Amino acid sequence: MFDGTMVLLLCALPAAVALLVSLIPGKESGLPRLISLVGMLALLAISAGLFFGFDGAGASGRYDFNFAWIPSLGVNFHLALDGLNVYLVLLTGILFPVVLICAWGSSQSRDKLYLNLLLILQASLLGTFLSQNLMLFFAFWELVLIPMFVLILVYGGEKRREAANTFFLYTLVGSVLLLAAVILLGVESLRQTGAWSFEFSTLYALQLDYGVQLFVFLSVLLACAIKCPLFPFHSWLPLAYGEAPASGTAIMSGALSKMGAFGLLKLAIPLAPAVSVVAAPYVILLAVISILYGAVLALRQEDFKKLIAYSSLSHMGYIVLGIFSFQQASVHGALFQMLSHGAAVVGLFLVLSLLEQRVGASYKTITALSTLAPRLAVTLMLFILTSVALPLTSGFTSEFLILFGGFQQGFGAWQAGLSPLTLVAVVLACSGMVLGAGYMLRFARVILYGKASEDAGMVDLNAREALAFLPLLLLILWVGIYPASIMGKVQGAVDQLQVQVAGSVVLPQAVITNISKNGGGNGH
Amino acid sequence: MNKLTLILMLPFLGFLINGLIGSRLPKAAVSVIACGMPALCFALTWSLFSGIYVSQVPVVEELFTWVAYPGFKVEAALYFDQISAMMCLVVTGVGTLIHIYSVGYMSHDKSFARYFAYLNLFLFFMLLLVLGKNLVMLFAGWEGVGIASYLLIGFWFQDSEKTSAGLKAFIVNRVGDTGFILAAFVIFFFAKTLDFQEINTFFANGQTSVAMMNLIGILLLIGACGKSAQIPLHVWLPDAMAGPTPVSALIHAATMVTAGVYLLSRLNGVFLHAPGAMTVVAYGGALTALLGATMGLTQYNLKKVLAYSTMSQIGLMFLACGVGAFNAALFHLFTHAFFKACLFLGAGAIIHALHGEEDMRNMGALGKKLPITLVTFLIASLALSGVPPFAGFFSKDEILWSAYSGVNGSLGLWLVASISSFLTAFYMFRAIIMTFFGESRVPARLEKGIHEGPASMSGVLILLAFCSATVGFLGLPGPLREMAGVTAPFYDFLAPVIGHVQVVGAGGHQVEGAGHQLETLFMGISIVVAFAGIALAWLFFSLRKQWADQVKGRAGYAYDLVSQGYFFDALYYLVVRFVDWVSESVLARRVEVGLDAGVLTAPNNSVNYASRLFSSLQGGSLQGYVLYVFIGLALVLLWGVLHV
Amino acid sequence: MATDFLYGLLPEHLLLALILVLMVLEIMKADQGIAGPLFLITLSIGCCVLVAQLTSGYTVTLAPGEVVIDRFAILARLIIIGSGTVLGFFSITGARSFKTWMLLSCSILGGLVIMDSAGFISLFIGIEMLSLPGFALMIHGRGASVACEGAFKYLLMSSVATALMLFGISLVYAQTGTLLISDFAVAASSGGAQNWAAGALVLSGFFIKVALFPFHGWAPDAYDSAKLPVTAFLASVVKAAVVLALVRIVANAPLNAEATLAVSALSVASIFYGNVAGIRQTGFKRLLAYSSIAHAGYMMFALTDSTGGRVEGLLYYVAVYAVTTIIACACFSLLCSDESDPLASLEGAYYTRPVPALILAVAVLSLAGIPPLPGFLAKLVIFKSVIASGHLLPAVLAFTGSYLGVIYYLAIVFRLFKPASVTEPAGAVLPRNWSQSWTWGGVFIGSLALAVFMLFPDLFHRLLAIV
Amino acid sequence: MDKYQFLITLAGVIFSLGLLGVAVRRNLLVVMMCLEIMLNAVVLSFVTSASRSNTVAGASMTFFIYVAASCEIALAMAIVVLLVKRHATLDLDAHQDLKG
Repeated sequence: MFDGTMVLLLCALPAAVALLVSLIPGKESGLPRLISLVGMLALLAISAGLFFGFDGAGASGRYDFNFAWIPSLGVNFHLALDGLNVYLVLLTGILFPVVLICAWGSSQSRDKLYLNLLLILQASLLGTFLSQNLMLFFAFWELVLIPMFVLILVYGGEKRREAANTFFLYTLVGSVLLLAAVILLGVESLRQTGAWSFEFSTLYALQLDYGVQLFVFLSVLLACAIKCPLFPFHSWLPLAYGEAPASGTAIMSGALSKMGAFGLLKLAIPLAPAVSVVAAPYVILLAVISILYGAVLALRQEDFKKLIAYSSLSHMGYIVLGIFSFQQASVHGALFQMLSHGAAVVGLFLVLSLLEQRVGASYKTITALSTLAPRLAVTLMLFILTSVALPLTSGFTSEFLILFGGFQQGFGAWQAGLSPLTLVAVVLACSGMVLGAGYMLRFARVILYGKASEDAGMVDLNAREALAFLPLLLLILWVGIYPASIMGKVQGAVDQLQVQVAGSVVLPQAVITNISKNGGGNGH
Repeated sequence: MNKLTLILMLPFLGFLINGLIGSRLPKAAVSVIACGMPALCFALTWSLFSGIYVSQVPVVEELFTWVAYPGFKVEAALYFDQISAMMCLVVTGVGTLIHIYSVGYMSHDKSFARYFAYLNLFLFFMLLLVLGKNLVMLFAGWEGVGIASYLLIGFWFQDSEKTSAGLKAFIVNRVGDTGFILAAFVIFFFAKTLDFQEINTFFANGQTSVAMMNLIGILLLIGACGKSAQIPLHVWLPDAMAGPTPVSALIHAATMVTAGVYLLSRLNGVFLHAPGAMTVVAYGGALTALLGATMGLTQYNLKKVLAYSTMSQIGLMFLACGVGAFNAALFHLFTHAFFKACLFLGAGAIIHALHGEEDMRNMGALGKKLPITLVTFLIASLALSGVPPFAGFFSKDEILWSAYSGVNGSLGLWLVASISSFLTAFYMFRAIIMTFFGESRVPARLEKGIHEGPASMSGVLILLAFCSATVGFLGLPGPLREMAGVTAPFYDFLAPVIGHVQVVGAGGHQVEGAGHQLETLFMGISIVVAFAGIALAWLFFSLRKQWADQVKGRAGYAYDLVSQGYFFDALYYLVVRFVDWVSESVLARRVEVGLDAGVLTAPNNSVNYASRLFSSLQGGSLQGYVLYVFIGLALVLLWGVLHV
Repeated sequence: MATDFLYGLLPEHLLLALILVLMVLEIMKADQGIAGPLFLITLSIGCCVLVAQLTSGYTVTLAPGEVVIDRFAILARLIIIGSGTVLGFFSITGARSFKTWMLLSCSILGGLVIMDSAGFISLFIGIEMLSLPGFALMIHGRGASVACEGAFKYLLMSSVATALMLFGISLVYAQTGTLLISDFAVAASSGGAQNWAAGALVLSGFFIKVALFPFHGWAPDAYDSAKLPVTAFLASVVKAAVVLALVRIVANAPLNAEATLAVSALSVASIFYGNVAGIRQTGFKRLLAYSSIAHAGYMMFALTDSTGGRVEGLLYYVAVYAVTTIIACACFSLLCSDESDPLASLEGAYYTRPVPALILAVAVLSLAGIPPLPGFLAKLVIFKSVIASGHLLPAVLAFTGSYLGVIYYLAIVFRLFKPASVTEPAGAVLPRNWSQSWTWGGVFIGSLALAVFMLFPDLFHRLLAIV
Repeated sequence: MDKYQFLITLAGVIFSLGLLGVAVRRNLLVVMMCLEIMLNAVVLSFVTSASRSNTVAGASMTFFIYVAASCEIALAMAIVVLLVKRHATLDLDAHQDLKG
C-alpha cells in the first residue's frame, strides 16, 4: 500500500507544489522557482526509487493505487507502475528538473504561471503514463494539452498565437475518434461482462469482433500518429517546435511525443491484436516513410530548431517501427528509444536554449562554438553523437535492437513466403542511419566548427548547467553501455505484448512461428 | 581487472585524463600520459602474446552482459586469439611509435591535449574492434574508430575543407556500416548467434543455402569496403589526408583501414562457404589494387600518393582473402603497417620541415637536407615496391602466388596484381625522385628553415625503417623456406585459426613440387617487375624528363580520367546534390507546403466560411425565425407521416 | 396530509412568501438593498429543505395526477434553486430593485412547479410562470432599447412554442381523455398518425424553448439584447427548467425509431450550427447564445438513449451546464465592467486579474468539454448511453461538432492569456467595491459545486437510486 | 366522420392558419392576433375532446390557457408599445437591429 501511495504521490506531488507556488504572494521573488525545483527533485527521487524498486512483476499489484472515481461507469482513479511505463516515469522525472535548471537564468523562471504550467504538465504526463484505466488515461491525455497550449501561447516566439492554436487544435483532432472508441470499449464491456468498466485489465480480456477492433485500432492509430507524430500528420510539429519556448519544446519533444508511442503500446496492440498484426506492415511502412522523410528534410534545414524537430520525426519513426515489429528485440529497442530520444533531443534543445539565453535571437547564425565555448560544444557533440546512434550511447542500443528485431521479423516473413514489405521497409530504415549521420554531422559542422569571429565572446557552460546535463548524459551512457541491467524491468510487459499478438486469431501461421522462433523465448 | 581488460581500458583512461583536464596540464605531462598508455598496452599485449604463442589457447574475458532477453544474449566479452594478438601487436606497437612521433610533430599546436585525447580514443576503439568477441563488440569498435577518425581528420576545425573531409569519411563509412549491420542481422537469422567462434562453427557444417551465404558475404564485403577504402567506397581516403600526418599514418595506413581485412579473415569460416562472395572479393580487390595504383601515378600531393598506394595495397590484401589466402593477407597487413607508417611519417617529416607544404612540385633536392628521412623513406619504398629482401617483397610475393594458385585464383588475377605492383614501384620512385633528388623547387621563403625533425621523430623513423627491412623474414615463402630450411613463424602462429593456402588453384593442375618451381619462377618475375618499375621511374623523372610530359600529352583524356580518380567523386557529388535537391525543392518546397495547405489552411478557411454562412442565417427577421420553425415542424411531421 | 402539503412544497411556499414580502416592502418603499440578501436567504433555506428531503428519502403524492414529490422532483428542484442561488449572488451587483427580485423569484417558482407536476395543467402553469417573468426581466429598466426587440422575439417564439405544445397535448388528450403526464409518454410512442403528430408538436415546442436548431432563432437576439445577469438567467435557470420539464414528460421512455432518427439529426445539426456559427462571434452574450444552441443539441441527444440512463444523465448535464454558464458570466462581468460585451475586452486579462481570468478559462474549457472538467464528464454521461444504444455514428458526428466548438472556446482562453504588452492595467482601475464581493461569493459557491460534480460524477445516479 | 373528428380537424386547420399568419403577416398586432388564433384552436380541440370523453381536465385546462394567454398579451402589448416608441412603426421588418 505504501508503494501505492508513492505512485499516487508521483501524480499528486506536482499538483500540490503548483498549488503551493500559486499561493505564494509577491510577483518577482525567486522563492516559487526554488520551491518548484525542490518539488521536482523530490519527485525525481521518488520516481528513481520506484524505478529501482520495480522488479518487472508489475502485475503483482505492488506500486498500484486504485480508487473508484465513477463506480457506476467503472471509471477508477487507477495508477500503477508497469513494464510499459516504468522507463517513461523515470524519464519524466528526470526531464522536468533539468528543464527548469536550464531555464533558471531566464526571466520567465521567476514567473509563477510558468512554474505552475510546468508542474501541471508533469502531473498530467505522469498521470497519462501511469493510468491503468482507459477513461482516466483519456482524461490525462487531453489534460496535457492545456498547460502546453498556454506555455506556447504566453512564452512562445513571435508566431506563438498561430503555433499554439495549431498545436492544440491539430492534436485534438485525434481525440474525436479516440473518445468514441473509448466509450465503445466501455459499451463492449457492458455487453460482455454486464457492467461498465474502463479498466485496462477488463478491456484486454474482452473478445472484440473484427469490426470493433478495426475501429478502435484506427482511431487510436490516428490519435497516436498525430501525437508522435508520423509522416502525414506532422504538420503541427515544425511550427510548434519552432515557436514554443525552449523548455516547452524540450518537454514536447522529450515527453509529449512519447505519449503517442506509449498509446500504441498501451492501447492499439493489446486492444486490437488481430488488426494490429494485419496492419503492422503498413504501419511499419508509414514509420519508415517518416524516418526517411524527416531525415531527408533535416538535411537542408537552416533553422536549428526545425532541424531537430524533423530529426525527432525521424527518430519517433524508429520507435513505431520497433513497436510494430512485435519482436522482443524491437519492442525492447522501442522502449529504449523512448528513453534515448527523450534524453538526446531534450539535451539538444536545451543546449540551443542556453545559446539563446546567451546571445539572443542571433543564436540561429552561431558558429565555431568549439572555439567560443568548448565545454558547451562538447556537451552538444555528445548529444549529437547519441542521435547519430554511435555505439556506447543509448542511441545505438535502441536503434540496433529496433532494426535487429524488425529485420528478423521482415526476413522471417520473407523466408516464410509472405510479403517482403516489412523487410524492404526495414532495409530502407537502415539507410536512415546514413542520412541521420548526414544531417546531424552537417549540423555539428555548421554550429561547432569554422572560424570564430574575433569579437564574439561567449560564457561557457557553468556549473549549474553542467549539473543539469549530467543526468541526461548518465542516462545516455548507462543505456548505451549496460542496458541489460534494466531490461528485466520491462521484460514482463514485452512478453505480455507478444502473447497478446501471438494469441490473436487471424495471425498468419508463418508469422507466429517466426515470432516464437526469433523473439518469443526459445531462440535456439 | 585482468590484462585484456587493461589493454582496452588504458587508452580510454588516457583519453579521459587528456580530454578532461589535459588543457590544464603541461605538455610534458600530456605527452607522457598519451604515449605511456599505448606503451603499457604494448607491453601487456606482448606478455599475453608470448602466453598464447606457446599455449595456443585463446584468452577470453567476459566483462558483462550487454543485452539479454529470453532467446537472445550479447556478452560484452573480449577475445584474444592469434589474429587478435597479431592485430593488437600492430596497433599498440605502431600506435606507440606514432604517439611518440606526434609529440614532436604536434609540439607547436595549441590544442596539443585534444589531439592526444583523440588519438587515445582511437586506440581504445581500435582495440575494442580487434578484441571484440562478437559482431556487436566489433561493430562498436568499428563505428568508434570511424568517429575517432572523423574527429582527427577534422582536427583543425577552423578550416572548413578539413571538417568536410571528416564528414565525408564518416558518411561513406556509414554506408559500409549499414551493409555490415545487415550482414550481422542475416547471420543471426541463420546462426542464432553473433559470437565469432559460434558463427564460424555454425557455417562450417554449411547447412545454409549458398545464395544466403553469398548474400552474407557480399553484405560483409560492403562493410569492409567502407572501412578499408575499397572501390567503390574508397573516395573518403584521399580527402582524409587533410588530417595531421601522424593520424594518416596511424589510422589511414597502418591500422583502421586494414580493419576490413581483419573482418574478412575473422569471419573466414563464412567466406569459405560463399564462393560467389569470395570471387567478388578477389576481383574487387584486384580492381582496387590496379585503379589505386594508376591513380597514384598522377598525384602531385605527396600524402595522396601514399593514400592511393595504401588503397591499392589493401586491394591486394582483399585479393588474397578472395583467393582464400587469409594468412597471406594478414601477413601483408602486418608488413604494410610498418613500411606504410614509415612512409607517412617520412612524408610528415618533410611536410614538417616545409611548414605544411605537401605539393611535390614545390619540393626536390631535399635529400641533402634531410638525410635520415631520405634513407628511411627509401627503405620503406623499396619494401613497398617489393624489392627483396625487404618486408614487402615476401608478403606481396605470397599474395601474387596465391592469386594464381589460390581457391579461385587465375593467371588474370596474378597479372593484375603484378601490374599494380609494377605501377607501385613506379610511382613510389617517382615520388622519391621528385622529392629528394633533382633540382630544388622549394619556395625561397621555406628554403632556409629546412631541417630534420626532433629526435623523437627521426628515432621513430629509423625504428620503423628497420622493421620494414626485417619483418619479412617472419614469413618466408614456401620455396625459400625449403631452401633455407627454416619455418615461417608468422604463418605457423596463425595456423590454428587460419590454415595455409590450400593449393587447389586454377584447374588444380599443380602438384607440390611443380608448384614450388612455378612459385620460384613467379618470384623471379615479380622481382624483375619491381626493378623495372623503379628503372622506368628513374628514366622518366630523372634522365628523360620530357618523356613524362609527352606521355602525359599523348594520354589525353585517359590522363584526366585517372588524375580525376575515375570521376568517382563527381558521381557521389551528383548523388548528394540529388538528395539535397529532393530535400529542398521537392519535400520542403512542395510536399511540406502542400501538406500545410491541405491540412492546416484549407480546413481553417472552410470552417470560417461555414461560420459566416451559418450566422448569416441569423438575419434578425422574426418572421424568418418563425419560418425556420415552420419548416422544421413541417419536415418532422412529413417525416413522421412518411414513416408511420 | 396537511403537513405533507406544507413540507413537500415548502420551497414553493417560501418563494411565494418571498414574493409577497417583496411586494409589501416595495409598497413600503423600504431600502432596496435588502431584497437581494432576502432572496438569497430564502433560496438557501429552500436548498436546505430539499437536501433534508433528499437525505430522508422523502417522497409523497400530494394531489394524484397533479402534484407529486418524487426523487426526480426533489433533485430537479434542487438544481433549479441551487443555480438560482448562485445566480442571485451574481445578480446583486446589477439588480437594485424589488421588481427584479420579484420577477426572478416568480420565474424560479415556475421552475419548481414544473418539477413536481404530474399533470399537464400544473406543468403548463409552471412553464408560463417560468417564461413570462423572463420577458419582463429583459425589458425591465431598459426603456425603449434594443432589449425590447429581443424580448419580443423571445416572447413571440415561446408563445408559439406554448401553442404547439398545448396542441400536441390536446391531441393526446383527445385519445386518452386524461392529462396525466405518465400516460402521455406511453400514448405518444404507441404509434398512429395522431400520436405521432402529438409527440412531434410537443417536442418541437420544447425544441423552441431550448433553442435547438432550427427552432433557435430567438436565442441569439434575446441573449444578446438582455443584460448579462438576465442572459445568464435565461441560459442557466430557464434552460435547465425547460430541459428538465421535457425529462419530466418523457422520463426514460425510449423514443420510437423515426423519432430517434429525427432527434439525433436535429441534435447533430444544432451542435454543428451552434459551434460553427459561434466561431466568428465577437460579443460574449451572443457567443453564449450559440454555445447554448450547441449544448441544446447535446442535451437533446439524450433523448435517443434507450438504455434508461437519460434522466440521470440530463440531470447531471443540466446542473453542470447551468452552474458553469453562471460562473462564466460572473467572471466575465468581473473582467469587463462596461455594458457592452466585446470579447476584445478580455485581452491580457490574466495579467491584470489572474483569478477570475483563470476561473473563466476553466469554465470555458469545461463548456468546451475538455477532460477531466465536469463539462466533459457530463458529455460522457450522456454519450456513453447514446453509444450504448447503438448510435455510434451520430455520436462521432457530435464529437466532431464539439471539436469545432473548441475553436471558439479556445479563442476566449487565447484572449485571456494574450501577453500584457498591449493591455493597459485595466484591472488596477476596476474598484473592488462591495457588490463585487457578492459576485465573488457566487463564483466561489459555483466553483465549489462544480468541484463536487467533478469529484462525484455519478452523484445523481446514486441519489436517484436511493429509495 | 363524426363531429368530434371534424372539430379536431377544424382546430388543426385553424391552428395551422394561425401559425401561417404568424409566419407571414408583418403587422405586430396582427401577428399577436394570429397567436391568439392558435391558442383558440388549442382551446377548441381541448373542449371537443373534453366533451367527447366527458372529463373535466380538458375543460379546466382552457381556463388556465386563457389566463396565461391574457398575461402574455398584456406583456406583449407593453413590449409592442416600447417597440413603437423606438421605431414609430408596427411593421415587424423595421425591428431587425439584432442579427449575426
